[in-house]
Amino acid sequence: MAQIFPRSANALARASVFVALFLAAAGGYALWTLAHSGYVTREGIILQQPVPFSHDHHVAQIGIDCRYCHTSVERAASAGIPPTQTCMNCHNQIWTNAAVLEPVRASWRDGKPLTWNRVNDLPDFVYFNHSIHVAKGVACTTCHGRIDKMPLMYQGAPLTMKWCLDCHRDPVPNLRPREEVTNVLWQPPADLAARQKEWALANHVQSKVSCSNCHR
Amino acid sequence: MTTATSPTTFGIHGLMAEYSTAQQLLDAAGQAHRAGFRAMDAYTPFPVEALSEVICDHHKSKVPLICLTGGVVGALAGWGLQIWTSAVDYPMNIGGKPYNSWPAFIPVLFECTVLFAAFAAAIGMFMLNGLPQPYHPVFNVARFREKASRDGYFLCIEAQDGKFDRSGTRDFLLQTGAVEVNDVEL
Amino acid sequence: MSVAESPRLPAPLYDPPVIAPGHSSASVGDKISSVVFGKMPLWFYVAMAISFGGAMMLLTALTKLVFTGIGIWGNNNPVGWGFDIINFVWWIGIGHAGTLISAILLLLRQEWRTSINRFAEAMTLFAVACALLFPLFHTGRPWLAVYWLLPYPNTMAIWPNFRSPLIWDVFAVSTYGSVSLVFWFIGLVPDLATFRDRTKKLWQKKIYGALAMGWRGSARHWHNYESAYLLLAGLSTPLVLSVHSVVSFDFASGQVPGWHATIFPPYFVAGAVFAGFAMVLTLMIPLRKAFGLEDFITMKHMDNMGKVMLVTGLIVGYGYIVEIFTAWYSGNIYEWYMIRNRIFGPYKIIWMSLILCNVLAIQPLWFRKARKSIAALWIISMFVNFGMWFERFVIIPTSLHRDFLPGSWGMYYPTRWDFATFFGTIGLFMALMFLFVRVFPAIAMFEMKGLTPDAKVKEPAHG
Amino acid sequence: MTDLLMPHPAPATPGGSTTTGDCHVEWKKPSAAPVSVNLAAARERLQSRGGATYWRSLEELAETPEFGELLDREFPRFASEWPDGVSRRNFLQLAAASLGLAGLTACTRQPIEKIVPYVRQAEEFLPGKPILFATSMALSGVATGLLIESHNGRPTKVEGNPEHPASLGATDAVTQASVLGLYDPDRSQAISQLGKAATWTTLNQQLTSALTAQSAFGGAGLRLLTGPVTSPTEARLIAALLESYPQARWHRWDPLARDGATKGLTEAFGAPVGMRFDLAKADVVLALESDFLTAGPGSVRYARDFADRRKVGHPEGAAATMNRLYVAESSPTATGTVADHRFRIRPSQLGGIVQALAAAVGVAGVAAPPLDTASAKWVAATARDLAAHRGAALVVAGETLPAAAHTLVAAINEALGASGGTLLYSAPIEADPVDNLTSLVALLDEMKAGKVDLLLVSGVNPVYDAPADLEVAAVFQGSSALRIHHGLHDDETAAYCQWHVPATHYLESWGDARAYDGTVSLVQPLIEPLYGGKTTGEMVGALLGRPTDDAYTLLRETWEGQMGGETFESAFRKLLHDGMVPASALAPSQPAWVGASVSAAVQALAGEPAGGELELALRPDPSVLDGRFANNGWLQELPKPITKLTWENAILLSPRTAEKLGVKGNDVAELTSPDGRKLTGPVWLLPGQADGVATVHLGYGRTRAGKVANGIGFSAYAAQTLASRYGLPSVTLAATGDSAELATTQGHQSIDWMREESEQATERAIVRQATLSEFEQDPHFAHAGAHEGIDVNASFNPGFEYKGYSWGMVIDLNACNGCNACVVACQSENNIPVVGKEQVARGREMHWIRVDRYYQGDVDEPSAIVSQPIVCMQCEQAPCEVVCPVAATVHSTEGLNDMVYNRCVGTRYCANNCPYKVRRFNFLLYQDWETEQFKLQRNPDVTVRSRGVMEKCTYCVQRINRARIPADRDQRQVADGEIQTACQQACPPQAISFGNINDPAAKVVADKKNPRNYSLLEELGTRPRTTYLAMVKNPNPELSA
Repeated sequence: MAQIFPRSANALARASVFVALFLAAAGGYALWTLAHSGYVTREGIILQQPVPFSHDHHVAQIGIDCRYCHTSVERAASAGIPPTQTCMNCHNQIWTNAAVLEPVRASWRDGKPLTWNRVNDLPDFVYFNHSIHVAKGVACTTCHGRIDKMPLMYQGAPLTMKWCLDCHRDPVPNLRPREEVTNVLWQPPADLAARQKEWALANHVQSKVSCSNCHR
Repeated sequence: MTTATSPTTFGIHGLMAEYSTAQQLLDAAGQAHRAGFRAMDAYTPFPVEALSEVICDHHKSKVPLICLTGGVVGALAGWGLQIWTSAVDYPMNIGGKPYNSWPAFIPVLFECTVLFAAFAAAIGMFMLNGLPQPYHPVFNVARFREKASRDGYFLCIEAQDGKFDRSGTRDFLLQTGAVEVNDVEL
Repeated sequence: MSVAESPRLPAPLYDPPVIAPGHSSASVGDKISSVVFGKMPLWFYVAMAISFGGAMMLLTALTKLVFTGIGIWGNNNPVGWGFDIINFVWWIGIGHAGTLISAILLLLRQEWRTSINRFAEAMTLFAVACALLFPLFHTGRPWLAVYWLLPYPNTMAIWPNFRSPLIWDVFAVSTYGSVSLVFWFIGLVPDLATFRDRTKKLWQKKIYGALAMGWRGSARHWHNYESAYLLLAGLSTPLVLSVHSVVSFDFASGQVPGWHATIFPPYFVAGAVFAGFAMVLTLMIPLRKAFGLEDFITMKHMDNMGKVMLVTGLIVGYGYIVEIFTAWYSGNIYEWYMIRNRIFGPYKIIWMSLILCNVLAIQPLWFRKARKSIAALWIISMFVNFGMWFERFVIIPTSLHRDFLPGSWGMYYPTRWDFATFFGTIGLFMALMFLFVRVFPAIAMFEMKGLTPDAKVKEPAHG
Repeated sequence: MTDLLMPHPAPATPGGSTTTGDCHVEWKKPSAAPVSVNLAAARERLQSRGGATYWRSLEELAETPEFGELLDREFPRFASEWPDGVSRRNFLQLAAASLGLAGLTACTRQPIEKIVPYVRQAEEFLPGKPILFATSMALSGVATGLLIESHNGRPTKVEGNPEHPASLGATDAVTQASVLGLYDPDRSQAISQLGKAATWTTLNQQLTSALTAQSAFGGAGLRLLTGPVTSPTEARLIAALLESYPQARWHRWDPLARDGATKGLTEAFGAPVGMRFDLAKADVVLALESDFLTAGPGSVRYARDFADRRKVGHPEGAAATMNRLYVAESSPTATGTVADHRFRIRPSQLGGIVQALAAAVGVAGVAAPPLDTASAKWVAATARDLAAHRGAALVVAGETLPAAAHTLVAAINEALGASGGTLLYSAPIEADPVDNLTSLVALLDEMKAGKVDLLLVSGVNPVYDAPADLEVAAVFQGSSALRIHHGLHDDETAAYCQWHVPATHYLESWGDARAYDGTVSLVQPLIEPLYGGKTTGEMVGALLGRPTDDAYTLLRETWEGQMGGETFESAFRKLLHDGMVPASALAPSQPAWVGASVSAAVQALAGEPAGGELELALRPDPSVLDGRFANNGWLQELPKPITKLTWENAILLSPRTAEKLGVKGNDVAELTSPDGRKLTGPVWLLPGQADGVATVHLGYGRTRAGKVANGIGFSAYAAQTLASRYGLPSVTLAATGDSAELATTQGHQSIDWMREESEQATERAIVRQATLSEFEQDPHFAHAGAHEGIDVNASFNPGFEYKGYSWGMVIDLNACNGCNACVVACQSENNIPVVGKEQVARGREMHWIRVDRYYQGDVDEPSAIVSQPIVCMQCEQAPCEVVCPVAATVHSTEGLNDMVYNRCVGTRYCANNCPYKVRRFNFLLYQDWETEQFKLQRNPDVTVRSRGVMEKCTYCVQRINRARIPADRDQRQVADGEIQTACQQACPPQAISFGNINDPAAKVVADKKNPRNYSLLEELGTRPRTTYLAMVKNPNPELSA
């Protein structure tokens, strides 16, 4: 009886060591990418909605201000989802019998609310307050992305804790003048950095990284 | 004035001599060494320090150096990790303790040092020994397979040694008191 | 390592050999391999089955735990830790003998260690495995704890708190586990090679061969091997001391009266060695009988282990006294009340059992007669196994149940699930031990061979 | 494979099954052996639970935007991203997660959530912003003004109305808990006839025929049984009814009614009078068997006025401020714990004591009866002290005293010149006050005589809570009358009526009622009635043939009648907005004294039986009162003052008496009255209890109250008779040989334990206190001796600076009376689950505030009993934070000890290391995830914690943020008092102050400067943000000597 292992076993044995190392690394990388992918964060994912509402159309083309529909954004934690009423303000004059708007008219007729799928959804243990962010000069687009370029609504940012913290640690680079907050077409001035420092002072912008700022 | 010759010159890995006691093996190895053989190896079921010294030509092992390196790397890694996470990346007021609570970081620092050092030593040892190496010519010798790890004491002079020559070396080995000398096929 | 010196030492009064006379390199190897390659007696399989049953009970208990919650245990407010952490510390303690015997005794050139170190190391690994279950499963949300306690980059941008003794634990225990594993495996390699060559079955040859990684027992191998082995021993020595010190920090760095004590590290380490040796004896005595290993595990070993137990036991006993003294001397009303509560409080029976097992029961070991009696040693070792468990009970629930504010005092009563989990880990431990004995050399053959006359060589004259 | 169905709250009948209303539900106890179900089964059970109507009403509700918003993330589902233990499938996901994806991230894919916006949205509505509405809650007819916090149309929290005289912004425990009563899933949900669902219309058809029959002979067979009525609207309607049916009769029944006082005062003044106290004016107060600070009408206001006289700052002037309280009581009460002198006395001795006092203060025609030396000395000293403070002294007689004693006490108060000062007489607040017992007996007699054809029982439950010898059940059974029961639950009485009509909870009702001082308070609904339901007014309306007029119409009528005019609309709006009618308190008057009454009273008292070996005292339970709140989980789990018992009642005995009778704590014993009535229940040893008195609390042993209350405790009404409504002068007690485990949060059921506990508390100076004179000598007594010259805060660490806001709290132990209002307030504000008796017994109650109770002196005869509320101290150097391996509890920049539930993995190390033991762990899935009603109650601003996470007091961080964010938005500082923690807001004596300790003007800073201020366990160097004001007692030198 000869040797237990063929000569090739040596190569195999050594190779297997490196393969194992490689697999471990690859696995780690895969998980990392997955965790940051839209699959997990939902960034950039379009959800089916009862009505194919186009922010692109309403904001970019018609130029309706965010606050026309999201009325409570400056006063409350929730920006507010417009009641059917708001839609009907216009749509009882224009597109009055467009097929796509039937659910809206139905809702108005029977007083049954529309049921949307939430696009920007934070976990329930996170308490986000729109009003304070707006008051400090954080623009809608900073977190929601260029909604004026969204024919169908999708989540414009990862909305992970890390992403929140990046800004909470150093808010200044994300600031605007308060009055420009809802302006999707805002053009930053040349001396942006310098101005942002002024705005930060003016609006008492502080870095807030205490747990209880968001978790209660 | 030894000129290295490729193993294939003789078509064998080398010559394997078997001795009945560790003592004989040790003496034989000594003689071989004195005779100028270097590309040789001795095989025993248990460590024989003196033998290793002869075979390894009184060189010190490199394992300690590798181990030390591992330890230093581990220490730095452990320390760096803690300082960076606790004081740089996300400093938090935890029970009023300073961000860099270095005394609290000592245990983990220590554990990392030991961990890295130990693995370095182990991995280093295997690498220096060229393991894993499940196939090796010496296993071609039947006697070796059955006795080497039990109570066989073997000395193998390899063909690549400059002074090696198939018949001469065989005679040399026999005359060192080998019970039996076998060719080691490649 | 040459052992030519031993005769030159003054002969001790009572000094049986570490290996019975008449053994050769061959006989040692054959005898020890025969344990694995020989046929196992029926009792072995019965015992194996029973322990496996225990392991299954553990599985059931843990599943139940994960689905239902910690509430199935007796833990409550104020006693947040009960059996879970008691068992953790107990197992870790047991897990200390292995490395201590292999490493420290190696450095101290205590030859008698060779026949028991392999076994003790295996015991260490399995004890640590059992211990590790508890820190994980005692958490309310183990499915998160399992990775949130590790520092890894994540989308929450948040890290573990390195000021917490529990994180020290994670590092200490896992380091200890992995280093012990490496140490144990490296020790195994040459013996696996022996098995590779001994066994007749090809599939066994392949498995052992693969594990032996082509070990040839070459002098060059031995050269690096010895050096690496020594280094690992050197590293393990401070490690083993650090591990139980860190475990003791879980308590020592807490506020609770009865925890917040500076003597904890040394006192825990001594306790660990104490417990470890006790467990080695408990297991070794039946094993050596069952497999007829009296030649390798001689009265010398029994005697020495008895002595180690006595010494460490006395250190532990001293620890108890110091605790009481400092509590009284400090004039700290909380500390002093804690001591009084231990001795006279609702859990006084546990404290008394502790003193009985850990202090009184070991006193016979002063006498050679006791150390020579296998029965006596085994009984004492059992006492210590229990005693060390009681010690952890006294430290954990008894301290917690009455701390600073009398209004928050409470009682702790374990539930059947606490016991199921505890006995379950014992089942798992035994099952692993049996498996180990069945497939691996329970005694380091190459080291034993080193003790046989065959290994005695004269230094060669250099030329 | 999980205990999905953790009952909320847990039943005390382990594994038992209880029938509630028309639905039959199997219950499992929350224990180590939970039920294993799959989701389908769970859903089935859920449906079987409520019955069809309940689901219909819920679906209707689901159509409303309010409910829609609920589905929105507005309402927090889980503290963990994993719905812990919902289904096997989840577990696999979770296992997969921890192995795979979870390896790198904590985020996991959440289910897609829905948004359901309004169709038409009210102008002032801001999503997620709570709105406050003024309303009031009537208890035994007497109203307390409230402000209710409403989230998207869901009332979630009860607060006091600061404008309302009976509240001044505070509330008591039962009021706090009342919001849970609204969402009680066991409330009856449909009109039923003989147990089958019926309709309002069919009921009214029957009524009309019955009434037409009645109208023939002036309604001679028409009877109305209600509780005491102060509501102008109800009074008006009932008057109208009695007018149109002159022969009809209106009967009253209420176990809590203060008949003794009513009768006694009627004797004294010849006509019924209303009586209230002004404790702000009282320097010396004597309470006889009265818990007037925490029970009865006006108690919230009394507690406030009383405490204001004890919040002393610097010694100068302290003597002038501080009042003195004497309490003579048989069983320790919250009021007893704040007394300067507490005298343990047997109920049978009270008569003598009252006479002796009367004699001592010089009431003509009263001779001092012979007293034992101790009592004599005590009475003499007390009387002297009272007399010395003529005009500023007050004697308060408990409702359990016989009428004659009340007459004499009135006489004593006259002699002390109390009337017009510390005590105000007025017209009675109750419409047509009667003696409830007599009234009920009259009704029953007529029923027996077959004179009753049509009986409406509204909001009372005599079958359960009337004296046993009246055998109400039997009488109802035997009566041929058409009996209609109207109430919140399909209860014991409903079972003996052909018809049952669900009542509206006060949070669903329109109505009005008078407060303790007569102030008319408006009741307006916060939510559409969950299950339909009628108010008492509407029921009477139906009898008046107006079945379709709703409560709102009836209420408007009343006030239109009162105010009239074209300005009515706006005026009425204002009433509803304010929640009360301004200056409607009844004017104080000085009724004329009936001379003969005193001698009559003395004779009556002479007739009182002497006390035997062992007396039985029957008292309303401190938590569930007479049993009307028995189905309220919060109140059941509320540790009762002093005893710290939860979930049941017991036979309370003093250690000495128990020893004498040869029983131990937890022994089950049987009390036997001379006429052979028996009570069987567990014995509880209660230091501070008078020797020779067995006190038993009413309100337990319910059979048809609901899943919570059914079958827990034993009903003490079984021993109640006409003659002995409040107890028996002589009973015998014998152990049955069994023993029972009682669930207590302190004391651990052993007298030795209590002794050790109290000794240690004293040795450790946990509660620091001094007498007034000591305080005057050494204002800093609270720090005397404690580590002199040592800086307990010395540290190697530089420590952190807290600029900007820095929150802190001070609790004044001199004001706290241990009434538990804070505990319930905290529970309802912070979504704290109820865990059930078995878990409490294991020491796993979840309350974020606990009120520790310590005895002083020997537990056999404690010299005093003190209460100490313990909240999270928010230590600046928090031991809990350092040991958390995952940084789930860390410090905020404002000095809060943040607890991050979603990061917590539950090692419980923090709880172990907390010296104050304020942390609470979710050992099991305690939250009820499935009962829709309870979801409606939860506070959306507080994460609902799930299994396996730690929780604790957060200083109501959600309230801090609610105030701080708008302030920050308007770039201003949060003003002092803008933030009130739930406990602080509810606290009747206002013992808690909270605010920014960096704001020199803040009240909390002033309190921290108070020399009485000390921190608990300061020597541990934890630097607590919560500190305490040490107690100062004001003993009578004559007695303390």
